[in-house]
Amino acid sequence: MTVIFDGIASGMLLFLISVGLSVTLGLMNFVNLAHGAFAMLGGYVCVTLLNRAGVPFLATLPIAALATALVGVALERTLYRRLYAASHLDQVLFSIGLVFMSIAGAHYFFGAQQQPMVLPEFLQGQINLPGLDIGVYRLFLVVLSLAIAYGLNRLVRGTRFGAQLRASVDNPRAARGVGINVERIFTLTFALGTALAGLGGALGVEMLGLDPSFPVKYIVYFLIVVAVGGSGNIMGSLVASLILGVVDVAGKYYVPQIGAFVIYAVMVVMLIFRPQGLFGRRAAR
Amino acid sequence: MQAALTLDLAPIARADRWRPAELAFWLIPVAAYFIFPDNLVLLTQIAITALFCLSLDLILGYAGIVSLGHAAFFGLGAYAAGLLAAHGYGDPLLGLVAAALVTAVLGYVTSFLVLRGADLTRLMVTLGVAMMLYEIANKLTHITGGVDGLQGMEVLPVLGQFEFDLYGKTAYWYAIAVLFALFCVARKLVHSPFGLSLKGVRLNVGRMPAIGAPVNARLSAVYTIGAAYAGIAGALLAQTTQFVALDVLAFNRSAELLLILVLGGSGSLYGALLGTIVFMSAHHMLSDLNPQYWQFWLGALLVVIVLFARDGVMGGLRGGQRRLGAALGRTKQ
Amino acid sequence: AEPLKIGMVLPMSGLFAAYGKQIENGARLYLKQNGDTFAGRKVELIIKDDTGVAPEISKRAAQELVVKDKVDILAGFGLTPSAFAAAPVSKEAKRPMIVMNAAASAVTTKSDYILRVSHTLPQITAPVADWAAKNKIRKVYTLVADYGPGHDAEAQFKKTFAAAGGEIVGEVRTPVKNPDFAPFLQKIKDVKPDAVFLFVPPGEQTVAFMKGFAERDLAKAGIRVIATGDLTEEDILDAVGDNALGIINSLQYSEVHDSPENKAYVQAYYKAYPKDRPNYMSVSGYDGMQLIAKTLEKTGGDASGDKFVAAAKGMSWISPRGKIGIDAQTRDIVQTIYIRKVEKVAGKLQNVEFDKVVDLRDPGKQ
Amino acid sequence: MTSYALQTRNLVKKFGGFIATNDVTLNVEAGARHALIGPNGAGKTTLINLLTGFLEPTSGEVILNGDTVTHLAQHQRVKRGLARTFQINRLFADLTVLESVTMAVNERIGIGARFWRPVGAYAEAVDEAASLLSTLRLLDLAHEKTRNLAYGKQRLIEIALALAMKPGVLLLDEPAAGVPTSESRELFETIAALPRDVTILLIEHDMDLVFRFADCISVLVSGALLTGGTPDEIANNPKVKEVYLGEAISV
Amino acid sequence: MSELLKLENVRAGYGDAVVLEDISFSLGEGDSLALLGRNGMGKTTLLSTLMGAARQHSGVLRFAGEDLAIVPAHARAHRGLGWVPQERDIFPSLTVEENLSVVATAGHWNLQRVYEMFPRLKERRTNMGNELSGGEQQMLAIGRALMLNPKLLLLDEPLEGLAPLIVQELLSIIRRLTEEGGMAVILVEQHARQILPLTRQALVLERGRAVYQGDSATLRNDRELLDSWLGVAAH
Ligand SMILES: Nc1ncnc2c1ncn2[C@@H]1O[C@H](COP(=O)(O)OP(=O)(O)OP(=O)(O)O)[C@@H](O)[C@H]1O
Ligand SMILES: Nc1ncnc2c1ncn2[C@@H]1O[C@H](COP(=O)(O)OP(=O)(O)OP(=O)(O)O)[C@@H](O)[C@H]1O
Ligand SMILES: [Mg+2]
Ligand SMILES: [Mg+2]
Repeated sequence: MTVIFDGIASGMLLFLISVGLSVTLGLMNFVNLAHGAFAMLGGYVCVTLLNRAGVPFLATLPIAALATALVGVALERTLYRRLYAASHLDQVLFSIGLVFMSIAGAHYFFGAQQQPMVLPEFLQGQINLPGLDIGVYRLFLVVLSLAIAYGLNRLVRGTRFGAQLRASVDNPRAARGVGINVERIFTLTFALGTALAGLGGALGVEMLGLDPSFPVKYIVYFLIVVAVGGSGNIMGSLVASLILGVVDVAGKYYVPQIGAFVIYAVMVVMLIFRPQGLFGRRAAR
Repeated sequence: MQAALTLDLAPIARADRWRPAELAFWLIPVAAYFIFPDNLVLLTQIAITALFCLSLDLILGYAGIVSLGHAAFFGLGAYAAGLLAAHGYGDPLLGLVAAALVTAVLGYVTSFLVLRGADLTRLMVTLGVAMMLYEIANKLTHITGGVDGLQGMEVLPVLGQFEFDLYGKTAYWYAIAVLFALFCVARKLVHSPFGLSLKGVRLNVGRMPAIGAPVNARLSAVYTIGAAYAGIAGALLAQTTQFVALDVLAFNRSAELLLILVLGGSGSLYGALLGTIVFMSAHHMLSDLNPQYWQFWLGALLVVIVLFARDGVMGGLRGGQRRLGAALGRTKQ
Repeated sequence: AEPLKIGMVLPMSGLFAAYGKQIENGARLYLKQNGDTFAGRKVELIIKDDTGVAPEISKRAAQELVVKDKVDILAGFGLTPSAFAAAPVSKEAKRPMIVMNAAASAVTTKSDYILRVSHTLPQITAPVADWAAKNKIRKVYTLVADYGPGHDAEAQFKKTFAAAGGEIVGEVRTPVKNPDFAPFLQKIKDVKPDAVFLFVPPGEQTVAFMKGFAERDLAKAGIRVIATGDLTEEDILDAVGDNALGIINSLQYSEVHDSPENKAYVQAYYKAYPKDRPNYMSVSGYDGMQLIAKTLEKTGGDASGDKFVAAAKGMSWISPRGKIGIDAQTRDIVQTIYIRKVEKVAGKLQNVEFDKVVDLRDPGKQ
Repeated sequence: MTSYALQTRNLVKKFGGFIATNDVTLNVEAGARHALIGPNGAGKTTLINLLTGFLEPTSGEVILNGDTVTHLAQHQRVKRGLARTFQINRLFADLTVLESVTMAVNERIGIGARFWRPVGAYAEAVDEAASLLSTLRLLDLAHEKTRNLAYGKQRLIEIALALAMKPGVLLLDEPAAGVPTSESRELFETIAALPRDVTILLIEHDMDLVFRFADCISVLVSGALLTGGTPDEIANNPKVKEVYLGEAISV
Repeated sequence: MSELLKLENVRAGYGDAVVLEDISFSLGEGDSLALLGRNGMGKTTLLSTLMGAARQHSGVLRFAGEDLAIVPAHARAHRGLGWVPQERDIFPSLTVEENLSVVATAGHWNLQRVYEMFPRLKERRTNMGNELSGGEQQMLAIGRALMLNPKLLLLDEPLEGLAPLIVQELLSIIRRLTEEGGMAVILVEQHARQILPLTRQALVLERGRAVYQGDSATLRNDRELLDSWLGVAAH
């Protein structure tokens, strides 16, 4: 039981740190491999506020999201915007360039070492039920990610904003023609994506650690979630994260001999049977 | 057939002839040998990476299969050659052939995994395959030496004649010769009907079956060839460094390769070569200038190139050529 | 006299950038303290980044240092593969190669010109195993990362621990990139050993393990943590935080090692690098320079491979970590390994030494 | 007994719950000029996609020259002489016109996988492509990149690629769409000039063209065949007028 | 009829290329214009210029008294321009209904009225945009433009690919729109014969310049003009 819960929680962490990429890559169709760099920024904002300024942890979260979003918007306005029409490969090149810069930058400002992070008392420890030990922070992650998944899904599927966003991605010229302010939609969405990245980064420090190589270390995990979930599908990402988390944790518990193999094997098998991802739309471009 | 006579067929009939610029290009390695005699190891590794990049170009640039796991083949080739050399079969050419065969088999088998799915799916499937291979190599410590690397490689002289030396002269000419030979083969390939049909697949997969082309068979074929090329590149690295460690299979290697190819401009053989030269030289120089923070400048370089020289290095050069041509034309008038 | 060129191949960027920085810090500190002239030759340091785990870059760097920069001595080498890859260069060019961190036991066997001033993995594993068995830790569960060094640490620990009468009640190898230790910790909790022996890549893995350990209250269940000391070195300790308290480990150097040499060293270090904490890697860099200086004095400034190595063999000197020396047979380091416990000293987490194994040679070569 | 070039038996295609092709049994005689008409969304394009193997049917059979080909891959059906054009152009934007057509010829004569000699060395293929272009009056554009051509010309390339297959059965999906009236007539002259033994199945909403061209018309409504017959019969069929033609034709 | 749209000496194209030269005309509320010309003569470019999708090099473009040059592309739809692009440009990842409602503006035209006009769309309302037949896409594009309740509707070859019955219906709807609804219309078509009876004015483009500008009726009855510019007199 505890194993399952741990799996769920670890899946939710995966979801939280990759959902921002689901937004930029999945919804905006921009291969933003710099996602991890934004997450790292969120992490550093959180840690710095926490350790140097003594801001309470919960308060650092929105600030991390906001600060990251601001940087995101600034970059979107100046650089990203020029590449919406470029090929995916160009976007890869560009965003990896940003990743390199961010790594060196973080190294310069924060040093190469791990950042310390101490959670507030009420998020530490475990709740012990018979047969089930629930880590408080893990529970916190689960609740938060469900809320975020629900909210995002509503936003994308159920609102006019979501429809306008999808329209803008499908065909910006036609979208303008029917009165959609494509630039504004993209800026807002990018802000959303980077805010989520920042939030995920801040939440992830506790379990993933934080050092300058963060953006490349976890890039594979971000991509796995988005690919398996089906790009642009928030619920897909959620379910994919859950499956991967549970399979990964259970695999490590029961068959530790094959360890890291499991997550890749599961991914490949899932993608072979569902090349568009679990919830992939047929409308792949 | 009357009609054909009225049409100038030269553009298609002579598409594959060697241009003077190409011949000039291949003088670069010769010149480099004399200009940078102290950097032969770097130059050798550039040549090897160029071959590796060429192999990705065949599958990505020509057939449109994106891969984030091409190091799988590179690494397998390196281990194949490395293990042979560590077990007393140190002949370099034997190592290359063995690497090519082994990786071709793996390429053929895994090609069926990448036939389906869009870019992101292929990216992740190739990555998954490479990561699994990495894990296997890591597990089989008694065979591969794991992260510490493969011990005891003894590489014999090339053709029984040329010993690998400290200055890297033999290694350099060996790598350049292999690169050139395989480049010529690739060049033949892309100008052939097979190469044309690959372009067709990349430009419009949906149409190819409707003109009777078996798309999957073509993709499998080119993926296999690309794998063998990558395997040979890996074998070259193993033989010239006389060492193999797990990092030959690492994600970073695949990712960096993709960067290099995009930088050079995929879909052109020279793009692959130039991209490698530019990227690796920049990397080398920047990291010598600033061992700690060179990544910042390399990143900035990439960003600038994407923003201001869209079509990759090749595009930039071609654009420059055109502008130069135009300028010359104008002055003539 | 000609200047003395020392080429250092180090991970200055990437995952292991901290290694390179510490080693460089230590090396430069030595030059600063003792002057940059060895036996009349002015020392010139050339540093090349090998990004960590890219042996072909390490080899290339070493080769270029020899061929192009014409260095007299190679030094550095953060990780084992880069030392392995560069060894043939030292062998062929007959250049001394001072290994300052790579810890696989076999490294020094790859060229007759290799000298090591850091430690070997068996050397820092065996003492803690021995100590554990002799201090009422009967049942141990080993958890190591699933890669070469992990396997070596596991093997050495089991060997020494069993020889001293302990029992291994469980063992697991975790993926090298492993964001979540929950399942392993859960299993350990189920088995209830006296202690867990831990070896994972120093860094976020240590942090993550100890966080999970605390979250699951394994300490309350009576389970202790013993580890190699590189996991609790000063650079990482702050990131692990209070969760590290009580870890028993063994290593050659601690910031709070009690000796006048170390007091001076630590003071000078903080003065030169106020943002960093001195750790065992910085001391390796420092001692590497010290070895070169002392050896050159003996050879009268001659740094050619054979003479240098012959002079260095059997050399011993006082380092901030205590007395150390070079084994005349293996060219590997001989040093005292301390058993330490993580405690708070003046509000700062430190490894407090409470036991030691004196003049330990590399057990991996016996 | 007439021989049929193309037949379907009880062909059904469902998209989720929606039945796009409903139990269609269609016979196209060898050498026929057969038109398929019907309201928008009746399932005409879907039917062509089923015939060519672009889509898998939910049930039913497709028979080409007497052989069941229901589960053959697209390219294998092409090898058996079944070629098509697409309602919306599917061309090779970065290839020249000559390269595109040569590539198609290569595939037909089975040299598409040759990898040693250059394309230009197979003169028979290049010559054939050139002569096809000349028939379609496209020679002067032979070395133009496809993407630079006007829409009408691109429609012609679409047809050239199909003709390069030397098809026994040719399926045309609104070939004249987007081509101005004056040029669409030329286009149909070219098609009409194909050898009589080529069977043609045409989809078109321009009734002038349909009635001038076809000798047999089938009407598809809501996925099912409503009726079939000669142009006269169809033009005067009140049901067809009601659901499709309206006042379009006044024969 | 008060003036709705006015073009004075408009020059436009793509990037630096100039496709249209010196175009001037004006259109009142509820007015209608047939825009004719062979392939590649600049008809689509003219509509794109109005919508801000092509580049206006010089000249003046006024809509409802406002200079359009300073109105960004996306705001033009809100000023009252409704566009049915030649390529239909349906959004593939939106359902039929979302395609219609994504920018709906209050007014006469709403979902219900569009569905009444094209019952086919109502049947396919949950299909994704790329799961429609060619004709259905055309209907959807027209419906989408109407949902904006524009003052001026720009139709680029709207009859293409539609079944004859639908063509007849659509033509009568367009007539109703202008005559009863007071909506102005610019209609681009290859089938000049079918639309000239519907419109008041006509403009014929030849290589980006206006070669005929005036009454539709006059043009319709002038076989010679029709033949020389459009090659359609035979019909
Ligand atoms: N992938 C799909 N999923 C669901 N419905 C689909 C899909 N593809 C097509 N349809 C539906 O199937 C029906 C038939 O489409 P088809 O394209 O065959 O029509 P058509 O007869 O060619 O029409 P047109 O004359 O307008 O081109 C349409 O109503 C369309 O919406
Ligand atoms: N995006 C573009 N960039 C550059 N030139 C273009 C672009 N689109 C069209 N053109 C050119 O502008 C000219 C006018 O094209 P336009 O599409 O306006 O013609 P049209 O009259 O609508 O033709 P058709 O009847 O084929 O739709 C053509 O020569 C075309 O090649
Ligand atoms: Mg159709
Ligand atoms: Mg047009």
